[in-house]
Amino acid sequence: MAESVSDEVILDIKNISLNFGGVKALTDISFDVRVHEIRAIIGPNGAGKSSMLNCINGVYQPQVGSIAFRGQTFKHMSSRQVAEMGVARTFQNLALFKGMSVLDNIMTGRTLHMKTGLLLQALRWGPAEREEMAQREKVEHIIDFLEIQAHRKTPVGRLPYGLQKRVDLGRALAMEPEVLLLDEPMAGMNVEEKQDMCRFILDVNKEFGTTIVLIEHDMGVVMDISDRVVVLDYGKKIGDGLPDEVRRNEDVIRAYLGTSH
Amino acid sequence: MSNANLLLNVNGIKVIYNHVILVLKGVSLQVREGSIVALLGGNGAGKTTTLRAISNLLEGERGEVTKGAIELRGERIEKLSTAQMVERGVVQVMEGRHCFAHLSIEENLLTGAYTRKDGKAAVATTLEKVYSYFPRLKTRRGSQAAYTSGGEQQMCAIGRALMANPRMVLLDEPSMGLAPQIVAEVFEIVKDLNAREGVTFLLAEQNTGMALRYADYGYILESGRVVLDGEAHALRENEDVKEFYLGTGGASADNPRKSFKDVKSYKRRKRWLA
Amino acid sequence: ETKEQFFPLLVYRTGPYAPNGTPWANGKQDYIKMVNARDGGINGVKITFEECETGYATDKGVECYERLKGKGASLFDPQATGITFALTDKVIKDKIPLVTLGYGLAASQDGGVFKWNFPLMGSYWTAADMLIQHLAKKEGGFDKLKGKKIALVYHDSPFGKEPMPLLDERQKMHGFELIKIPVTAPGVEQKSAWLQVRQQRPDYVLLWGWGVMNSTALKEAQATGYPREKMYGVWWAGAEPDVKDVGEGAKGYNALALNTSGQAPKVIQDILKYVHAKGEGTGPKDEVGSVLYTRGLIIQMLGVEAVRRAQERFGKGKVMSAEQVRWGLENLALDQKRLDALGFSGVLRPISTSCQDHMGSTWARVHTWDGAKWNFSSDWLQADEQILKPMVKVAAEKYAAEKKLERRTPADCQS
Amino acid sequence: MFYRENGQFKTSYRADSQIFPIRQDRVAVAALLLLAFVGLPLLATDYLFSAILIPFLILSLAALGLNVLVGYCGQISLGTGAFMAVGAYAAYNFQVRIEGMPLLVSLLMGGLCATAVGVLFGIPSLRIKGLYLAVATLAAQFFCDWAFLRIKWFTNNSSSGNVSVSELSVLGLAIDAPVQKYLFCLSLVTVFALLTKNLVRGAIGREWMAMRDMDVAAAVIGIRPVYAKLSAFAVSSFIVGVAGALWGFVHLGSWEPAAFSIDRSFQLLFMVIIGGLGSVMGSFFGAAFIIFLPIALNQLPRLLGLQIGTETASHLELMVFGALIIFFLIKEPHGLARLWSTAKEKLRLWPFPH
Amino acid sequence: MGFLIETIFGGLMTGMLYSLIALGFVLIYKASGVFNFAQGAMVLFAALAMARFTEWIPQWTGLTQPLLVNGLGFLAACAVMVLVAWLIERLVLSKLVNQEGITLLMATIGVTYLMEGLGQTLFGSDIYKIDVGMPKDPIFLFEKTFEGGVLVNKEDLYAALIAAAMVALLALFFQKTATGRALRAVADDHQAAQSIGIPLSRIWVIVWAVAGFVALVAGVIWGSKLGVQFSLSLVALKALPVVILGGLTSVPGAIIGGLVIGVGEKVSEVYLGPLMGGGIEIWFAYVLALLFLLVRPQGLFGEKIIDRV
Ligand SMILES: Nc1ncnc2c1ncn2[C@@H]1O[C@H](COP(=O)(O)OP(=O)(O)OP(=O)(O)O)[C@@H](O)[C@H]1O
Ligand SMILES: Nc1ncnc2c1ncn2[C@@H]1O[C@H](COP(=O)(O)OP(=O)(O)OP(=O)(O)O)[C@@H](O)[C@H]1O
Ligand SMILES: [Mg+2]
Ligand SMILES: [Mg+2]
Repeated sequence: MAESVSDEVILDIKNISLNFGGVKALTDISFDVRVHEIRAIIGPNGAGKSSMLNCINGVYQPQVGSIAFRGQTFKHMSSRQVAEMGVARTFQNLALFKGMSVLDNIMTGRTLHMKTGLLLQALRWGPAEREEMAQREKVEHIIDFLEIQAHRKTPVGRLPYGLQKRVDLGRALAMEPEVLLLDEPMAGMNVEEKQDMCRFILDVNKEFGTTIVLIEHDMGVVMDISDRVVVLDYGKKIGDGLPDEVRRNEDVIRAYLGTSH
Repeated sequence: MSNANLLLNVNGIKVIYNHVILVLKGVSLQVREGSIVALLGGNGAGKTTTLRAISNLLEGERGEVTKGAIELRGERIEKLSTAQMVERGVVQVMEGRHCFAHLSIEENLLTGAYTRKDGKAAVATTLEKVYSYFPRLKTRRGSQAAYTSGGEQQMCAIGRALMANPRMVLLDEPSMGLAPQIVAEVFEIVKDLNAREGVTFLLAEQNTGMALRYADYGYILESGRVVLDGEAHALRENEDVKEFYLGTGGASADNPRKSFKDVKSYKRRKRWLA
Repeated sequence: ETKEQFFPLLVYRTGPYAPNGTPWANGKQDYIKMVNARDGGINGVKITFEECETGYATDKGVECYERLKGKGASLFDPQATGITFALTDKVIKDKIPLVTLGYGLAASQDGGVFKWNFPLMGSYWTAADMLIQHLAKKEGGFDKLKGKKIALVYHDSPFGKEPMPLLDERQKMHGFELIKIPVTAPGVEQKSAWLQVRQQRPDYVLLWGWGVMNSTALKEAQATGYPREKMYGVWWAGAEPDVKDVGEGAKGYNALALNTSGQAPKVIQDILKYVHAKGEGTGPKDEVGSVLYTRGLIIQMLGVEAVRRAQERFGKGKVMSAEQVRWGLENLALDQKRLDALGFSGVLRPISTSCQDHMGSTWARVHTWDGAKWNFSSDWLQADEQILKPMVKVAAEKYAAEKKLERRTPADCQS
Repeated sequence: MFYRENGQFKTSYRADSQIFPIRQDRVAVAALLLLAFVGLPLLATDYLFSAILIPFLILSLAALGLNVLVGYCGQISLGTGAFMAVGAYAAYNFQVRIEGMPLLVSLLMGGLCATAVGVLFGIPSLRIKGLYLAVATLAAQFFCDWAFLRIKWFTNNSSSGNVSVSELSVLGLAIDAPVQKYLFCLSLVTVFALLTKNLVRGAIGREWMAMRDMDVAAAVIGIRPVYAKLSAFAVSSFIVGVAGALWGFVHLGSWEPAAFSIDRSFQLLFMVIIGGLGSVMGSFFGAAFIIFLPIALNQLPRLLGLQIGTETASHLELMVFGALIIFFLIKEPHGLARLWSTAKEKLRLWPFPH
Repeated sequence: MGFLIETIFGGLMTGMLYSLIALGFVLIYKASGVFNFAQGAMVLFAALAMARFTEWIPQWTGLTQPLLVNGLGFLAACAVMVLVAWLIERLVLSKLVNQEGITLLMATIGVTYLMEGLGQTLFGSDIYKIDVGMPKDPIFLFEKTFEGGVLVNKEDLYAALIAAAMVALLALFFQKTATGRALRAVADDHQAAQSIGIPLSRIWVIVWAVAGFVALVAGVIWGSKLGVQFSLSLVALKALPVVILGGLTSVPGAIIGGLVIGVGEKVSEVYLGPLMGGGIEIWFAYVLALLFLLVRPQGLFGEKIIDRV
């Protein structure tokens, strides 16, 4: 996909530092994400990868640093504002709405697109009905795309882990985001399922032009599908570049890959 | 497989959740004392359910074994409680970590030794051993488990089970969320405990390559049935396994593995029974 | 075909008010059993009954009412102010009399508006009035009340608030200071109420409580050292369960009494003979004749007498409809002779009701706990009609206006 | 074999997102409504209406409102009684202070006042969660109890704090006889149940459930916690307020604050838990369980011809009731509604075991 | 001034008694994540048992020595409470492992009804007396300093001392020990606790038995103050703001919460009440708790509520 990646920066992260009491989760991290690229974040456990995503979408407020979205800088931002700007996200520890069906989970992703008021919704009449159906159609596309048609009405809690991850992705996709943050979307999948998941991610990237930030521990996946890779270790950035450069980086090998790779 | 040192014998079990959802449709498997057995299969195949059935954790999920038998060293165990299983040396590492959120990492680990009767000193030794396996845990020992990273929690869950000094460990997706280096280490630990202390392992794993490299024997589960089983090395050579679980199907010598990028279409796993 | 006069009995034998509700209910039931056993019913009409447990809760009370009214109920005695309020509207349509002896709405004394309510023998206004009179007597005249402090420690509910208009009126007349101290129902925590008593140091405390609130108040009074001799309860705060477990600590405490207690009266003897001796007593034998038990007897006796009175007009030996019983209640005339005949001599004063007066008697006495039993400590007191009448009239008119009711015509009074 | 959805293909999303997608269910519901609106009025006795069906309907409505808050939005409330009281007293004041106020308008205005109070006491929910939130709602409960007892204005200066209403009528039709009251309540409840069902299966319902299941994730998706939580408080207390007004106006006719005490709040909470959190149908099941069962248990000894005292009977009733609650929870922790749907699922598979 | 001190003192005493009941809630919540609605019913049950046993024992054995009778009655009531704990575990909790908190809460409501019915069937529903020889009359302190002195209720004082001792004992017992840790683990995640071999049933029997014991002590103290009858179960309601204010998981929190609420409600009622028509103490306690919670949503000493993605 490298050819279609422009040089335009969509997300510019500058000097982010984040502490929890004594724990320095992130120290002075800067990197950028370009429009339409697949940007991987890797690093050992506890390096601060998930925290980085949490900073980007407003769950954590970093003590130092700023994040610019399409050149617009912000420091404190509520999750809602970030969502409105077109950033969606999946979670490492599944954060699905357990009591709801697959369909409803994905429908929640359309919240920002739903406009009818409470009263009309209660009557479910006219515009409310039309809107609901229009959104439903969009969601059905996603369900088809992720091939979970059979589970539409199943409560997500009953699904096996791998499918739950897929629903999580579906919910994020439903937001029609410009930037999609994926936190270990392939954990707990076997190779074939990972292949499918990669296919989904690549398709999203290509068909919808979505920029993707991906955290993943499977080096095979990272090396194959990402355009550029950031490496974190103990909250510090220790590498940034094309997959092949990163793979050869001594620091990265020592801290993360180990010799077996 | 000879019956001589049979540790665990699962015989044709059926499991139903919520009185209506039939998940295991007659699963049988054997684990010999001192072996490492891998349980493979796609999402929703029933691996977790099988492990839950063995360690008797189904009740809390409103599931029940409706048919078949499970024997541990010849003793029927379906009626035992999980605590009694732990007393018999069988400990499960649950899928999805399940750390005690409000307890610190160290407290989590110490709780793992709840059933031990061999004194504080012995527990302390095991604790040190776990810390040496997972140095990262030592640095985070004082923080509440809920506020550690996913991988740290995974290490904590594995370490907690090891604290019980088990004879048999049921590992559910140990590699999930761990960095490659740590994954390798976890498997080394498994091998190490197995070789040196004779601990038996039954592991449900998605990282098929790793699992088959370390296991002696493997079972492949799909839709609640065992569809294939055999010695690990034999499975590694099986074409279907290669294609669907190892991702090396049709690979050639100079290109050992197909790139994830080059997968052009979604595949549906071959239905073994179809 | 047997003829049966049916009495539904709304009772509470469970919940926070059970210790007080139980003897009351037992009294009602035993009286019915006794009349059946001794007299063979009312002029040959057997009395039947069915109990329904309300737990003192209004919604359950309404459920009981709805369930039992269809069985040919003669009258209802809901045993609770809240249920009374809820039923007051319903009985108009259902045409069933509501007997609320010593409780209920004070204004319902006015039979001209409240056709179906019978607050026989007293309301909270008469009670409050008698207490103030008694205090004045103790002080040596109404003029001596000036500048005195009287605290009303009350159950924070319509029951506890009902006496206020009268006390306010009396306060204006005599210039004492009325301090109102609410106690949240059911009244198990009264520390702050009694702290306030200690802070204000009133000359008298009027206790308007029910159930556990009474004994708790006495214990708190003991704990804060407030003299029990200066405490005066309404007649619902003057029975055995209120003082029994306080024992010595309640010595000297006074309360109004609508009736006697003890096993001396003939009616009690009859009950022991015809009911308890046969092993058919409803409660324990030693509770027979206690204050609330006896009150239960009286309530039931008045109900039975109302039926008897109605039979005199509508046909002896017939089963009376609720409407006919209502007429009976409105035309009760129990003079001393009749009371003696019924075995109630000394238990209560004669009572006679009329279309305009549904109370029939406004007399009570004060009794005092000596640590083991209740002893009368005053003469008969009577509420002051001069004060009461206009107040009742105003309140009843207001009610009638709200409900768009017409005052009953003399013709209606005859029917 | 007759309960199948096989062969019922949905050709549109609209058809698929009906309230009852399975035809047999639709038929059953239609039959039920027919029975309720036509059958019962012909058959039932006054006792059944006044003592059982009317309270059942009104409390179902209140439970429905509470279910929106607790079941759908996950905010535990012990202040339902208070919101009912606000509805009742507000409606009362509209009724007595404004000449010629139509009953229906009074009831709805009562609901609106309850909404305002509900939202006010819902504000702490933005910061306080779970059982801790119960304190905020308990504060509402006890404050309202106190206010209606103490502030004379609310009770139109009634000296005892007791208020009453009479001569109800809607659009010129008197609501007087039990059967009229029943039909009036039934219509309101049906309409509210429908509207609520529409809400909970629509966008706002999903927002509520998302808040309930995982609030951080919900925020990341773009759901505003303030809006979601407070709208749940608003909708819930509106329904509860209307139910309260009905309870006062239609069922009791005359009431004091004790009619809406903390006991009522607990009772309603029990209903939604036993019936099924997050289920419209569950509210009805729960109300039925909590109202019918004690009455049935109470009648049981008599029906069996057993002679036991009222006291023993009520204690027995308590015990059996408690035991049954436990029994059903063990059978199905998610409430009667779930038990019902599991049963249907089984029926769907019948005669095959799975 | 003297009166203010007296009011505060009275508040502290009452608060201590609330703490005692709150403690029962905290114990069970801390050890199993169950909000035990039945705590009030347990108090009633225990007190009824104690009251009736002290009544029956002289009848059965002819013993009359009050200390002995009370002692035996107390032991018998203890035994009853252990039996109750065992039954609750067997019949209810063991069947509801790994269910959500709200389901368990509802189950304890079922237990409440059962115990209220059973207790009154077995022991009767009249008013009974517990007389453990608590002095009933007041003492006056600082009579020289303040006019009228500061009144202290001796019974309250003893009760508060007993409550404080209980609370201290339990705090010690549950802090830092292996059992304490296991209890907290169970509260966090039933299934995970099971998976590492913590025997839920044994733990629960122990905890419920201890909570039963606490209920008994509370029942004896409150019962000797109020008399033993149904209303006793309602005092549990007063402990609700206390536990929540103190933090559902904190034993010391139960004490501090009790004291804060006790003093808050007495002072507000006595000084603000008359201005507002009285009876404000109930809602005032809750508003007070609410204000604290706005600052600390997990209560004064409760464990931080974890929400993380
Ligand atoms: N508690 C439950 N209630 C109902 N169904 C369940 C429950 N747990 C699991 N299932 C169902 O059982 C089937 C097998 O699930 P299981 O978790 O055993 O699969 P798995 O092989 O471990 O999959 P994964 O690799 O994704 O973890 C799935 O279809 C799932 O939907
Ligand atoms: N809310 C929090 N409070 C305290 N510490 C936290 C919090 N969130 C994260 N941390 C700490 O910050 C560090 C980075 O955590 P993070 O979850 O970002 O790691 P990660 O790179 O995603 O690791 P993994 O690959 O294991 O998921 C960890 O040591 C973690 O314990
Ligand atoms: Mg992470
Ligand atoms: Mg699994």
